Amino acid sequence: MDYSQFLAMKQEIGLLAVFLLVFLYDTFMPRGAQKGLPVFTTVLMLLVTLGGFCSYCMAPGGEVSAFAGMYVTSPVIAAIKNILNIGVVIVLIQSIKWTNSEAMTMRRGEFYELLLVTLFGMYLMISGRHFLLFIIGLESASLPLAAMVALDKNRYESHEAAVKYILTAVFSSAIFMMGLSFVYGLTGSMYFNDIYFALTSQRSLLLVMAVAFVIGGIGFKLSLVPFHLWTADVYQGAPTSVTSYLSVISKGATAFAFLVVLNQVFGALYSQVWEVMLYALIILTITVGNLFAIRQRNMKRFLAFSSISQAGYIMLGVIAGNAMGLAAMMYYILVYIFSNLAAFGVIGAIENATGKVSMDDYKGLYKTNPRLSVAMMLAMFSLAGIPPFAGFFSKFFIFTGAINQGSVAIYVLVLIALINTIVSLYYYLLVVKAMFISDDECVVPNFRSACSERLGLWISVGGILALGIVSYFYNSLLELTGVSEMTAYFIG
Amino acid sequence: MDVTIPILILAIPLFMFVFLGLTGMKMSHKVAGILGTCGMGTVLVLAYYTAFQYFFSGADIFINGAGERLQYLVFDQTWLQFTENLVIKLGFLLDPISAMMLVVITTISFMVHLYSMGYMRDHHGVYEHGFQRFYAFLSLFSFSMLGLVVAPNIFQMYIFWELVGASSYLLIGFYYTKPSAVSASKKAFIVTRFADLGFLIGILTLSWYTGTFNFTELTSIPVEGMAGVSQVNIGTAEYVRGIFANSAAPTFMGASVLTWALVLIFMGGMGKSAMMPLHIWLPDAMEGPTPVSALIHAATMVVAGVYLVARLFPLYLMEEAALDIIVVVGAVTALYAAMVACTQLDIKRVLAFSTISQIAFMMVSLGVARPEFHHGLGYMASMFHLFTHAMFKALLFLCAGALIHAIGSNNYTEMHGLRKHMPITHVAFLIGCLAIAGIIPFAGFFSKDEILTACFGHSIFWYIWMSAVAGLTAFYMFRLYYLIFWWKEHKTPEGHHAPHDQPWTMTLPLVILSVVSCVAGFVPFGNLVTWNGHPMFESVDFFTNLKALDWSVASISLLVALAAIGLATVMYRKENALPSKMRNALPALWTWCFHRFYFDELYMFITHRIIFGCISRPLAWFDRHVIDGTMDAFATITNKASEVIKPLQSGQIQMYVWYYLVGALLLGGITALCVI
Amino acid sequence: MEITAIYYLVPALVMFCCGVYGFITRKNMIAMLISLELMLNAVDINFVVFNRYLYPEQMEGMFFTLFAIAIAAAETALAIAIIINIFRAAKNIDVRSLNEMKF
Amino acid sequence: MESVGSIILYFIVALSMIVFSVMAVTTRKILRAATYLLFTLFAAAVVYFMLDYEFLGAVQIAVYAGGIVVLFVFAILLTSKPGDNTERLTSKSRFLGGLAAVATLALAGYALVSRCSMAFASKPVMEAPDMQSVGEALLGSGHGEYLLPFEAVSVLLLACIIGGVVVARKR
Amino acid sequence: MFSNILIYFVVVPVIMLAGLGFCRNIKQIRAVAVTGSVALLGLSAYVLAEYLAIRATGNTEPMLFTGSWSWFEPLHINLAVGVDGISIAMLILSSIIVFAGSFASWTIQQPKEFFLWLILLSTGVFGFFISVDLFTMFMFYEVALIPMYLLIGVWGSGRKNYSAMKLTLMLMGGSAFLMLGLIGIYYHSAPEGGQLTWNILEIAKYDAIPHGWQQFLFPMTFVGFGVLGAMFPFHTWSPDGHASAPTAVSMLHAGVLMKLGGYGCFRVAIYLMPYAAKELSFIFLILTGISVVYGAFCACVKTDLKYINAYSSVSHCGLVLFAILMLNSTAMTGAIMQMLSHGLMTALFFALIGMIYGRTHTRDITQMGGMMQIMPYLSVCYVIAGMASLGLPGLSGFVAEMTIFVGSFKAGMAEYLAGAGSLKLVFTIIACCSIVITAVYILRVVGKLLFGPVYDDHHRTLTDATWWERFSTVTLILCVAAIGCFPNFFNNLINTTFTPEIFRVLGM
Repeated sequence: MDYSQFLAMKQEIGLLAVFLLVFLYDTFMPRGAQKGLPVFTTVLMLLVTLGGFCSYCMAPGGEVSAFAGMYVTSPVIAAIKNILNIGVVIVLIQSIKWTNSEAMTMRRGEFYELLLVTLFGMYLMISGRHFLLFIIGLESASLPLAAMVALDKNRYESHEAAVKYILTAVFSSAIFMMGLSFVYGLTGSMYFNDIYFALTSQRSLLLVMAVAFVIGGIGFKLSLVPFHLWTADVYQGAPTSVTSYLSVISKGATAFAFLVVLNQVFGALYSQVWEVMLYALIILTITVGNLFAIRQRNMKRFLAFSSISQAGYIMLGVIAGNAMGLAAMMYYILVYIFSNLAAFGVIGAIENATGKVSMDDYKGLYKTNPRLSVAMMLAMFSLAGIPPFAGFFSKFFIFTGAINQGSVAIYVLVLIALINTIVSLYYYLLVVKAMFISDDECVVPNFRSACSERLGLWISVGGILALGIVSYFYNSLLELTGVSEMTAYFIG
Repeated sequence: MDVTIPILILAIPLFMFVFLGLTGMKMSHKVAGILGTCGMGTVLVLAYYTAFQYFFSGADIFINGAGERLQYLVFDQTWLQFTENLVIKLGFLLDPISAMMLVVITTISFMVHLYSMGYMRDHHGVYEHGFQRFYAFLSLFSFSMLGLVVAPNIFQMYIFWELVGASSYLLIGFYYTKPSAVSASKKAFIVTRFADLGFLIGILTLSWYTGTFNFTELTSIPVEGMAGVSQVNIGTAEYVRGIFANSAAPTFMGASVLTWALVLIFMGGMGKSAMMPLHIWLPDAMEGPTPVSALIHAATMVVAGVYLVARLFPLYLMEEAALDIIVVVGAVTALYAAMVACTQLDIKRVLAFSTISQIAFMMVSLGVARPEFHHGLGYMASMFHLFTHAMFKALLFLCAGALIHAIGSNNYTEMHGLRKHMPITHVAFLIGCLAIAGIIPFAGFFSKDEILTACFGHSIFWYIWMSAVAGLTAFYMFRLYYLIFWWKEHKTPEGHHAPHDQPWTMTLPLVILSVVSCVAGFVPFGNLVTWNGHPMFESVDFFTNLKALDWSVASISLLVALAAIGLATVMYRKENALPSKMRNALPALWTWCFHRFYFDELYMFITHRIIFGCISRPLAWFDRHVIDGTMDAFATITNKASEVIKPLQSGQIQMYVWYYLVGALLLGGITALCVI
Repeated sequence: MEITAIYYLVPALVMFCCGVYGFITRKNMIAMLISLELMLNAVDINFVVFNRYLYPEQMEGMFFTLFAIAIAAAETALAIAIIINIFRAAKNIDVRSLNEMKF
Repeated sequence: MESVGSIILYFIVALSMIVFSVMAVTTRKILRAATYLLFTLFAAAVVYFMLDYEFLGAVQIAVYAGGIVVLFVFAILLTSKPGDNTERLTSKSRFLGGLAAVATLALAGYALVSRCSMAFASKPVMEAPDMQSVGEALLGSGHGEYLLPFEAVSVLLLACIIGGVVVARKR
Repeated sequence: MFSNILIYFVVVPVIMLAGLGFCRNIKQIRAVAVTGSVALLGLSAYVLAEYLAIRATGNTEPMLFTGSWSWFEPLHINLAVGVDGISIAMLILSSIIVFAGSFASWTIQQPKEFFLWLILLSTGVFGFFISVDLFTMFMFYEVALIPMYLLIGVWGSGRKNYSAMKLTLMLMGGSAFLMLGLIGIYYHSAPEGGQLTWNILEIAKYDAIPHGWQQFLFPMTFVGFGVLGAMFPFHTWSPDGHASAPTAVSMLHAGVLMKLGGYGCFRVAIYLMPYAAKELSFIFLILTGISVVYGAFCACVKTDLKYINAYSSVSHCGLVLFAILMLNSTAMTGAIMQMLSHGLMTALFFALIGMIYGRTHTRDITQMGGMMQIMPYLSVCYVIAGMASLGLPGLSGFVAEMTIFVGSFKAGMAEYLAGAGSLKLVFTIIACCSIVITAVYILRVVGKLLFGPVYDDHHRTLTDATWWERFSTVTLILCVAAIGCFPNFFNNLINTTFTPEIFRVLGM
């Protein structure tokens, strides 16, 4: 028994330390100091993020494996976690106003504790190389979220969303575990590595069903069509900060986990089994997400469907199945975090100030709140993939990465995805239209958003503007993934 | 030869156009008019000088030892280079016909400039609105027309061809507030544009095969040792035909490509020269101010088609089929126009149809010209007629202008009996009529006689046909003459001045042109203008033309003309019942003639019903509803699809998981079916 | 007669399908939760059976089941908390009443 | 060859597993459903015992039967009103549910059966794992040992407690 | 990087954008717009002069002023710039129209936002023309597209929402195909084992795209750019879009943005995939040939001035693509000339229509008449624009069309005599017919709108052009006339680009 192996899990330990500190602060600090908790957590999280960067910079490189291969970390994985951390920091900054509100007094600490645990779960999903660890991570990442969704006690939607989320999530994990049991039956192990090698020569209906169930289980969290139906309701019902967390961090982490599972567990089945499945899922996801997004008037619901279709684009990076695809995917998620958080930042600011979340309330927003509308517009353009904003680059690179795979089918897939970008552009422009073009009198009066909200928005907008044009980010990501183990199985 | 004068000939009108166009509104009417006229006067002098130099200086660049007139390329500047060989150049080519045209154009143009000073103002001496613009346009036209005739290559010709079309458009539409003028100008432009399409394709075909646009290569051979000098020669044309023959040129619908090219080019000429069936714009073009009609639609622009054929004559000689087509088109047009002219009521329309008819004479003359017959007499006759016709037809139009200016109407049923009030105009008009009728010794007699002789030499059928047309010409001209100047005059309504002769600016051109119409017939054209520059006569004096007459032809044509005049005298000298009796005797013929054989209606049908009604409108509809509808349908379908799949998101988690499970099962099941 | 693996797998699968059926048809949220427990339990049996019959030399399946039971307990607890929560808000636990948000 | 007793036991267990799960999802009284669930869970525990996983069987009875079902019963008592515990199922939802269930059964069942080597493997002779090895595996860090998941699941449980508390709290 | 002159075509607009940020009133905004556009004009003139000077020394590099700076290095994406005669022609065109457009929008509402978008649009345009890297090219291409949405949506008129959305979506639809095509080109850019590249010059040099792939990628890129070039049947954004757009936007869009399509078709589709261009040109020849006459016929019966012009643009831009597909240097030269010519005259048209509309508040020619009496200056300009459009010699339309026809006829005859069918020939003749139809609709408008009696007496009180309007139109007219009078200058500028290696596959 070598407990020093825990030391390999620097980021997880850092996170748990923050969790502990927050817990202690929440429990023992006097009531008067409780208002400092959000900032306290944010600063700690920022430190963890910075620490993560340092450790990744100082890391000797290559893969570190602990617990007999149950846990793996590497520069790429550290980078992925860092990307998530950055997103979390922004979410935390944006949520300061909300958590400090009157209604949240009793639940402030719990919000942060739950959030940190879910993040911990996501870390495990990304780093875990054993299905038991993976499923614990998956559950840690989803069960506390259900509680977070229910945090807004004054709104019925919040409760409804929580019920919908927890019931479907448990159903999904049951299906997922069923799939895992088939995998176990076929291979006799839960270690990714063992399964990979055991599956190299197996093909059977049972295996295909297992893969389908596993994809369903993870696709649920990623909200791939047809496993996505909870998404919109939950996004709409959850408090805005939770929604933004759900839509970017949870989704981003799951996407990486998905990549890991598909490549390192089922890598040998790529061309026979899950490539085709992913084709179908991607097309369905992008298309259905877009079609639903067209008709939404509630901004949060609208962004839910938009994020569904974005998930489809993220999956293109998975299907590429190579270093370029991985880099493109990481980059896409990074950009997506900034873009979506900018959008949610604006929505949150307006919701906190006036309680309006309908697109109709945004009509003429430019006249009353020009800065917020510009931030929103940049977010929309970035999500739609309009240059020179970061979204354009991420879209372009993910398509480039996907096509690198080289088959004719991928061209068709990318073409369908590209045609769908037109539809997505349409509904993103609807928001822009409402804010800039509509002549209606705006129901949202001019207001001054909180410092924290503005800071969050500035960071997001800065990301939108800089991430694309400054090539450093993508280049270094690609450099990292070039020597990554995450795709090694697949390539080999 | 010095290039300054040729450049000035082109530059001065262009400058006047730009200058008057830009600053005209700032200067007084009178100054603008005088400036324009002086500018044109200068050009007149320069052009006369150049023509004189060309014809009479005897310099070896203009005439060779054998007395053959040469082509001299004064200058040639690359303007647009398509390929190594195909280059559009802007240049100045002097040869018999271009020198002759220089004289014609500048003369008439100057007369019109002068005349307009009087014409373009009302009885109180107030200048018309847009007077400066009028002079600017006149300058533009003069520039374009001069550029056209001196073009050394077919593309320059095309360029200026378009420009004259545009200036004609602007001048016809000068009274732009009048809807009829606007539509007439539009019609003129579009019809000629349509013809130019043929011209363009013809040029493209010709130039693709021959690899050049230059006349000096298409129709001439260079004279050794002298830069820029070449001689019109059938040999070059033979060479061109050789190219067409050797390049395995396919035949198209039974005719060789060269024939097609030439016919298409002739189509351009048909448009500009108002040959049937592309003549319909010319009568309408009379909506323009009368001096414009005199200049553009009688004397110069409308003969551009004749000029074009004359330019390429050696090529046409190679393809007799093309020449035959020209003869047929010309002859039919001549007869048609003459018949129509007999019935028209508008003085300018009669003159317009007369013009069509006379130009058709020139065309026929070119068509029947063959080198083996009197050194291509038809060619010379055609050019001669072009020259004389320009003079007397301009005279007639200017007279008509004077009448219209005096009466205030185009309709000669309102004129009657003006000979006492307007004696100068009367005499001038009479001279013009005599000239066009072909009465010795007026100019028209000689040129028309040469044409008939040429016809006679080619085919007796066309000879008889054209003689008949000549008779008709005399008839309708004198009908016009009698109706205007004889008959009983109308009473002048109270408060109106009695019609009287016009100021000197208007009468002077009449007098000058009358004199020219009287004596132009004696110009020894046969020695100046022949198709290959070879002189027709050993020596010349004042009576050369008279001596050279083929009296057998001349006397017959004279008799026919006199008979026709007599008939006109009987019918129209006084108001009587004969005309209406004749009309009743041949009602169908009269109606058809009166309605110009319904050509306008036919065109209206084609343009409005077929082009607009059956093509444009359906296409526009198709565009909006089918093409655009398809694009909109994409959006609609997307929205519809969004509506259709709405129930998926029912809000019921049990349905959510149902879709989840079924989705997963299908995903697995279908994949399994595919891969196992 | 020999009791092979399939003799356990099929009843487990039937249990799983009953869970599916119950989850889709029952209107009471707690009944749905009960159905979910059936499903999870079926998975557990699968793991144990595979472990015992196919890979008896290791204990992967058993441990998975062990942890799965813990996870199931946590899930159930949280789910019941949330259901009680909604019961407070809506005064019933009929899943059909969760239709505030749709389309 | 199995002993007759174990075959009889098997049939009893298998039948009760199937019958009680069917009844759990079809009964109209919610409290009965919880009871049938309990029986099913007991049957599962018996399966564990039959397969020589005594520890697992004990955990099953303790956690599931003892903990979760009780939780269910409390929740049912908290949330149900008199006369509320009968529900009518629409035929549409029954059809859809049945379809999904049968499809799953058919597909997965066929998949299992079609893997003959796996489906028809017979039970090897093996003793129940002794508690020593179970404990070592739970706290070891090597291959086939589960220290990390053990720690992780503790975090999960903590989070669920916090979550449960925050959700259930009235304000 | 900043030692390369071309970079300033992007830097100047970016500085303008920054400058606009500091503007407080309309005067400052105008000052920034005018200074910036003059700077761009000067820059393009300077580049032209330098270019000619360098070429005069016998330099035969395919592109001059080349520079390449690594951007996304692992993907081999560079910020690569370079110009040849065609790009320079386009740069000049763009700067002239930006210049004229600034004056045409002298009194626009919300000037700051308007100019921000307008300049962003021109940044895209300039960036596109200087790029030789497919990625940057595409990026600038899209940068140029999206401001259109807001420009039309906010400052437009009529069904502006519908039109703006339609325009944006259709153009983005085109660019979807385009993106796929470009990525495909990238992956086949180098021969087996070579380093992949986005650089157009290198791709052309390698000429390694397999023929099979060319046949797939060529239609993608051609359609992608063709949508912007208003190719039938993807042209329907153009009438609606133009009809709703504000004056300067119509000018820029029809004048420059549509040229991106033609330019791209040449520079990417044909230049990089000549084999497929040769094989597949017939399909697009048919489509563009249809565009030419179809647009003209449709214009004949429309009554909205902007619709007429938009359809006229469809016709003229169809001619551009048509000529490019003829695959010989004369026709291609003609195509580029036509781009220049059409850009200028259509900008003039739209400027005039905007000015007239700004006064009469109607664009329906049946509701107007006799404008010549009311606003003679604008009317004369309109006649000049019309004459340029119908190909009057001395104005730009004529030389462009003639070059195209000569080139196309040459190509058609060559094909015909080679026994390869008469498609090109037939469509050349069909395209020639457009000169007649063009005359019909131009003269129809001129006749109805400018001539004739005054239709509406309320119009009598309207005023003629203001000084900035005059300035804008005079600039354009001078340019139109300059091309028309001295075509050989432009011809030589463009012609030098069509070096034999472009036609390496075509056997010409």
